[in-house]
Amino acid sequence: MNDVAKALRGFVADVGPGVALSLEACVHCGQCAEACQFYVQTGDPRYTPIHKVELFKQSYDREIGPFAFAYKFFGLAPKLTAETLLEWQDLVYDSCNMCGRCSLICPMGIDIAELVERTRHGMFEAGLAPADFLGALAEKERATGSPFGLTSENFGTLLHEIGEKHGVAMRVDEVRADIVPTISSIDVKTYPGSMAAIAKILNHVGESWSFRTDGFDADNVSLTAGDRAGQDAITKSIVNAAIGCEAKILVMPECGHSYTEMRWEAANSFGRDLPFRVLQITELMAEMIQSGKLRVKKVTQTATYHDACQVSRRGGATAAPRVIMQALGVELRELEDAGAENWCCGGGGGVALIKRAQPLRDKAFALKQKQIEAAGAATVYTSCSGCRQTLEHGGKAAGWKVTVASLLELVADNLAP
Amino acid sequence: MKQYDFLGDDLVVNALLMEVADLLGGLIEQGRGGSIDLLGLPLSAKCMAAVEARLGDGEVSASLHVSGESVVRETAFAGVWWTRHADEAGRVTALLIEVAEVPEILRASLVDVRAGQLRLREMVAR
Amino acid sequence: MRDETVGDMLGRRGFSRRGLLKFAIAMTSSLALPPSLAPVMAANLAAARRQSVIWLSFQECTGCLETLLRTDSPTIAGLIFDFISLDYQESLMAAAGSAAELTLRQAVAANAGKYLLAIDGSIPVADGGVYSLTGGRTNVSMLQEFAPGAAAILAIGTCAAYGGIPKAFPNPTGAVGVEDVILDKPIVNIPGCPPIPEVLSGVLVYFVSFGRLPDLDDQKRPLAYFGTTIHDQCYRKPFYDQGKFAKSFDDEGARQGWCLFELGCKGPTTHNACASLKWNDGTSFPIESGHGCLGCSEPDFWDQEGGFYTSLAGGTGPGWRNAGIAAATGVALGAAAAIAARRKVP
Amino acid sequence: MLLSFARGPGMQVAALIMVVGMFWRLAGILLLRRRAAHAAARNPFGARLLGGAVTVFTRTIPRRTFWPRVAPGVALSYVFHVGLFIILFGGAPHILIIHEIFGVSWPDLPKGVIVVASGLTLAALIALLVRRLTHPVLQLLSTADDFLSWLIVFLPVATGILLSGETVGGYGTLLALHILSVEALMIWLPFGKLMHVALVFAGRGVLGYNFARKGAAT
Repeated sequence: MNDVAKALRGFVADVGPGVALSLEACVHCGQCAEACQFYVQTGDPRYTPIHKVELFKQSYDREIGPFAFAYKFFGLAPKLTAETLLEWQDLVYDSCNMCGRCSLICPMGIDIAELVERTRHGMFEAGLAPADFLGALAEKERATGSPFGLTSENFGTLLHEIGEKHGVAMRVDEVRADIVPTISSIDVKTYPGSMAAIAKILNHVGESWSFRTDGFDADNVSLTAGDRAGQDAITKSIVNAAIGCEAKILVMPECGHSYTEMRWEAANSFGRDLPFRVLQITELMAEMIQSGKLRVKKVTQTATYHDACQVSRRGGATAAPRVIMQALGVELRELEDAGAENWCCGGGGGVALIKRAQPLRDKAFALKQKQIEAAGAATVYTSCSGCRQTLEHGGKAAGWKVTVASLLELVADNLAP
Repeated sequence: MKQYDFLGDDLVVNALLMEVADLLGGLIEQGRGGSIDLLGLPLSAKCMAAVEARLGDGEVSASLHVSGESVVRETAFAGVWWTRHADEAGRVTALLIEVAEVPEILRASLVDVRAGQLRLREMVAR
Repeated sequence: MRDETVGDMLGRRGFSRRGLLKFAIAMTSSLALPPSLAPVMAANLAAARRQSVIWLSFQECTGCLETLLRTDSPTIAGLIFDFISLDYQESLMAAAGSAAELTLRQAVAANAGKYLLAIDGSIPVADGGVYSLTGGRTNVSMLQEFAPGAAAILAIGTCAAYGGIPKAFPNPTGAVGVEDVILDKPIVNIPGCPPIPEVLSGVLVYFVSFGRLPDLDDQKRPLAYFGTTIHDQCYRKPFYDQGKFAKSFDDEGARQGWCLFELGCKGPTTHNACASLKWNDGTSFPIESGHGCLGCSEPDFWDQEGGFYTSLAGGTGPGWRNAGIAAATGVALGAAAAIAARRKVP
Repeated sequence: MLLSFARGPGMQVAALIMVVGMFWRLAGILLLRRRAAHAAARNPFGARLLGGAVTVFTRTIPRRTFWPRVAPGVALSYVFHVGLFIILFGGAPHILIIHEIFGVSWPDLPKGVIVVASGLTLAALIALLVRRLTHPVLQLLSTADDFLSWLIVFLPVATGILLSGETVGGYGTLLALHILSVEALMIWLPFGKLMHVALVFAGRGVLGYNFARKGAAT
């Protein structure tokens, strides 16, 4: 089966009524472009969100749409070719964070971000996920369960090293644990402190918890690369790990797409309700603060907060970080368009892992930078390591004075007895 | 024809009176005036009455009794005549503004004159 | 008598030239001709020979003839019969049978090439035209025999013009109008069921005065009388413009004389002079007496979509049952497409 | 002749094709294999339905933050859509047809309002075409369907205006052309972009329901 056929198979993989409706409803009004940071910052019409899924739409029309026979017989939509697939590669990957801002403006109610995610299925099957980093990382993840090839044992020893380094008792592979936290692969390399922070907090509130080395990396690079099989495999390993120790709560780390995958997709690909709740780390902390289980000290500080698109706009967990910051006594200066309408940091959806997408990322970051500086706060907190890393890199390049910090670590550093 | 009430009756009336003035010009320069067939124009009753009032009355008013009643009336402007023909049932068959020294209808036709002469002679001969 | 001019004949009957001029003035106004033509028309009429008219009645109801004769008072229009010599008319002439036949032959021979052939009633052509015979001869053969010698043909009434009611579905007799049989003669259609008398006299006077038919529209109807629609001339048009419509035949709107558009009036699509010339010597016309126009002067008026009481705006949809079947068909096709699609998904 | 075809067989065929087409397309969409959603919903079923229903209306107006960038396009589009609805549901002849088909009727708007609305609608349509031909994003996105659908909406509006003014060609011909152009629209509707007359409500409803399920802003 050549690449084009594979791409077709990928495109039509699981098109249900909802996706079909989205593919049929577009009236080419062009409003989605006005919501997309890559079009807004570059003015290049190719970055119009709905245009990014054109190949997916054409394949749908020709293969499984209601008038598929007519489209094919009369050639009403062009046949998929290797050239067009390649031509669309940078549109489907480099220039789309799947942040869903376009899905908020579309007057026809089309979830364009969802369509891009499904378009990537076809692209990946045709081997067109950008090799330098994203593609390679996805392959490594499918092979070893972690994009950086971290095996279970290495992860176990790493946890204990971090525990000793930060003076925190690490619980690993406990037979039974109510709360099972997971990590983002970025933390392993760049922000080990956040792993210590989770342990510190959970020890502090005295919950029975444990990392599971048989299912720990929730980042799911496969999802952003479009590798449905890899995505399901990673998710299954984490879910089984949590089931293995009869967890009540599976905690997603400071990360965007892990939440979308585990909270809203895992059960569907699993085919049945999950026997445990899935919470993003900010949701867990907010819940524990509101229940009085977790008390924090006051930090007199003004700061602003960058919402991770997948957690806030796509995931509906905008309130949790506010609860936490209020408890911490942070004077929060909200960004313009904070919460559901926020501009994406430009690094999400695997774009941060595409080398050649750097110029595009910088343009998106410039928009974010202007917003954060307009908020006039010295620090910007976020609950996604991807955003954190993107903002830091962008800030460094732009000689930025604003410090980027993790809300999780702020809580861990200000626990009250 | 549509009723042009909304056009403002005075606009229509003035236009008609201008045309009558032009026809008078023709009568003066070439000796040939002309007629305006009011029934053929989309005039409202109000408009028709306004034209008639504006033209006013003159010194001559003739009524004819031939296949119904007809009235030929000189208006306040010499040479401008207001003619109304009706049939035996009293229905208006023609309504004209005629610009002429004398409307043709008033003139006795030579054919009728010859016939009249014959009858006169016969009457006298008896 | 034959070569006497109309003028002489009128003179003999004590009808003055002034009377003739008044008649001409009335006719030029009715024919929407410039008033200056009246004296010319009067002079031509006076000098003209009486125009021979051969009237053949085919598949008709005599309604057209009735309307021309049924004038309660001898109006000017009635004078028309003084300008023409109606040499053959089965209903009016005293002669009958072979005597009538002889008269017809003589008239045709005497006025070859000059007589006007007036037809009322449609011409059945099915089964060789056997459905309407006069003296054992089919109407279509008579028409074909007498048409060549005519100067022009007057198709009087919707039947003669377009086939009229006999042509209504299913048209068993294969009724057609004159223009469907005779293709090479000047024909003037004077539709209407029945037509307005003044229209016929206008056409005849024009022909007698100027020796040719008046200007005709694309359906060969005199423009002077059929140039505009009833709707354009209708005195209720202001109500139409203001959107004031009667909803039923005796509701408040109807009593106020509002527009009858919603009750199926076909005025907007019917060309005729009813709204201006009116009927029964100017008494009124259908709309003025509270009923919508039926469109009787238009071809196939009897088979109009939706009937006389469906408004022009409406129409006849497919009906709910058919719509249901269509919906089911649609779902079936959609299901087929969806099943085919499911098979393609691994 | 043309008019009786348009009002009779033409109307019936067009209506049937439209019904078949619409059900065909909707069935083709809705009968695809659906994967059950097992993720724990953040809102109960009622709230999700409400979320879906509300989105059908809220998505009519873009969120305030988008206004500066989409105002011209949206404004023009609404002048057209609102104008068209005023003509359609305010015009006396249209209400008459609706009454004949569905039996319901309501008072019509004064003719002046309809004339102004149709003028604006026509102007907006032309402006939208110019915009589609000149705006770089729209140039890239536009397909034959967009232009054919534009024309097929433009013709009824144009012939409708000519008809209401009873300008050229006489009432009968204009009415026939108007009805025929509407029938062309009915025939094309299910197969092209005009299907959004149904898909827009389904699309917004499904998105609203799914986003409400996640507690996400709709």
